[in-house]
Amino acid sequence: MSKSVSVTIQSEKLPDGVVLAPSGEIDLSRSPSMRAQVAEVMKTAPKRLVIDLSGVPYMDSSGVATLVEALQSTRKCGAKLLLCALTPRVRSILEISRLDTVFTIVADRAAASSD
Amino acid sequence: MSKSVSVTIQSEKLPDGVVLAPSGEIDLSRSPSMRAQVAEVMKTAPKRLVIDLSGVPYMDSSGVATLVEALQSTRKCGAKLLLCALTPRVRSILEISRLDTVFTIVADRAAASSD
Amino acid sequence: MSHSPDLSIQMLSRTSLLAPVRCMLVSFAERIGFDETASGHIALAVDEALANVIRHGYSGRDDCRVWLHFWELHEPAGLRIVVEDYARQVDPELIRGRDLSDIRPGGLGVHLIRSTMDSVRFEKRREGGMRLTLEKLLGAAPVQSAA
Amino acid sequence: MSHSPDLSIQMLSRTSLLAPVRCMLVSFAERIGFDETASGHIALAVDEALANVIRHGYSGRDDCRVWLHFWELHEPAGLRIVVEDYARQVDPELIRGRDLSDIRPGGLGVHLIRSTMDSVRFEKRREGGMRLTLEKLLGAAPVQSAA
Ligand SMILES: Nc1ncnc2c1ncn2[C@@H]1O[C@H](COP(=O)(O)OP(=O)(O)O)[C@@H](O)[C@H]1O
Ligand SMILES: Nc1ncnc2c1ncn2[C@@H]1O[C@H](COP(=O)(O)OP(=O)(O)O)[C@@H](O)[C@H]1O
Repeated sequence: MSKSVSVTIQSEKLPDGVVLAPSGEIDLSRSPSMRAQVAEVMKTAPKRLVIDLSGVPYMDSSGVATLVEALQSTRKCGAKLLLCALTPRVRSILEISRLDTVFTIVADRAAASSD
Repeated sequence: MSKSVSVTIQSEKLPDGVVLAPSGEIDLSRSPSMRAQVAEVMKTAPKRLVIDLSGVPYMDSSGVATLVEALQSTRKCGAKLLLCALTPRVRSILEISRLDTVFTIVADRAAASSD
Repeated sequence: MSHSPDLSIQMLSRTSLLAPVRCMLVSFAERIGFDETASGHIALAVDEALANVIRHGYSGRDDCRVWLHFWELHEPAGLRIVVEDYARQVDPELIRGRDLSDIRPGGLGVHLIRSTMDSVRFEKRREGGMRLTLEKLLGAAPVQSAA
Repeated sequence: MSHSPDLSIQMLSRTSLLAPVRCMLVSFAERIGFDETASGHIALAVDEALANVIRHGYSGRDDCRVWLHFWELHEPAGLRIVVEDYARQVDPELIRGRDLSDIRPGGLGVHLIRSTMDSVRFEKRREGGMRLTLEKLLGAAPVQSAA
């Protein structure tokens, strides 16, 4: 099997949850690492999960699948998922996939921490 | 023969010469266009030719050859050539080629226009 | 395919090679005249195609081969990309996107390929494996959300 | 070369393809672990090698072929690149950089290749044309100004 490359994800605590800020291109070689790190954070039962995508210039469908999984697992726990600071290519892939209206997308971290 | 791709070069008049600011990677497909544009400017007999390289993230030896030609033609006319705002990769190729001490290299356009 | 490709790649079926191929392709497409958005879409389509060959065709094995061929097209201007493998053959009819209104992880790749490229053709190769032929023309209609 | 390359390219001898190849190579080198500076140097070395094949080997013709092969190396970690052509054969001894203290345009390519890579070997191919083998190891000595 292809080796999975680990994604650097910075995290920041919020009063009611956590912000994750992955950096780099999220493709099939990197999405498994991102998926694992999101699953890890979900174990802490956050009420709010913010994914700051400002450091992600590119994402393919495996990255999008990771975001959809995050959406499903937050919904299951009654938590809230917010995506913020999308770069143009990431916004484009969500639009083409008709997911731009399914996710709650806000401008930046400040908006995501307080709505 | 391979087609040459034209380089976009912005120019600005100085009291005693001209600033040329090429943009894009200068490799063998683009250096002929840059060479032609420098030669064109030399016809106006500037006393000072400033080449602002802030928009050039990469240059190969054909780009360096163009700069050396510019140096030779300014010297021949008793004019002054200054390079400014080098990006790290362009600085590196000049260093490896031992040309960093042959060219007059200054920090930015302001310094290049007034020394 | 009357003339030989401008550039061809032979690669191992490794996901770590997806990024280098995308980078090459963005640069190739930009030189042809595609803008940043269109070049990004072309790279996305090929990335998805390769990911599918690796995951579905070769079941995730990383020691198999994939071939890519790239042509700049003239009159009308654009590019053609062919992806070939020796992987499991599937009926081209079965390679299709799912209903997007069913929100779940996965199943977006073929949709992305079809919505970003002007022409998409899957076929079985006579010598074994699959061939995917993609074309995109300069100045064609902009990408729409998948229906 | 015991095992087959991770990735190979076959390209036409066109200068417009130098940029896509550089882009691929920077991404490939960064994944192996080279930093931004080292990856840039690797791309520069290959750019110079290809430029020489096109200008000197094929006399500027744009319809000839060049092959590139890329390997990730392990123990020690690094990469190997082979550039092959069917161009004019020259004695490897004659492919050398000029005296840098003589300031004139041109004549820098071979210097740049030798000073950025750890190992550089030119040879005549038995089947015709030339082969250039380049290696660079991770964590080797930093690049010095050419002597
Ligand atoms: N190269 C391929 N070889 C075999 N089957 C494929 C290939 N590409 C796509 N498919 C089939 O088409 C389906 C849809 O692919 P896709 O839209 O990329 O979604 P996903 O890969 O997430 O399932 C796949 O599930 C698979 O059955
Ligand atoms: N691939 C090649 N085929 C034939 N001759 C070559 C090749 N590469 C380099 N050379 C020879 O080596 C010399 C030095 O090359 P280089 O340092 O790149 O400078 P330049 O290309 O500017 O002359 C060239 O002038 C040429 O004679």
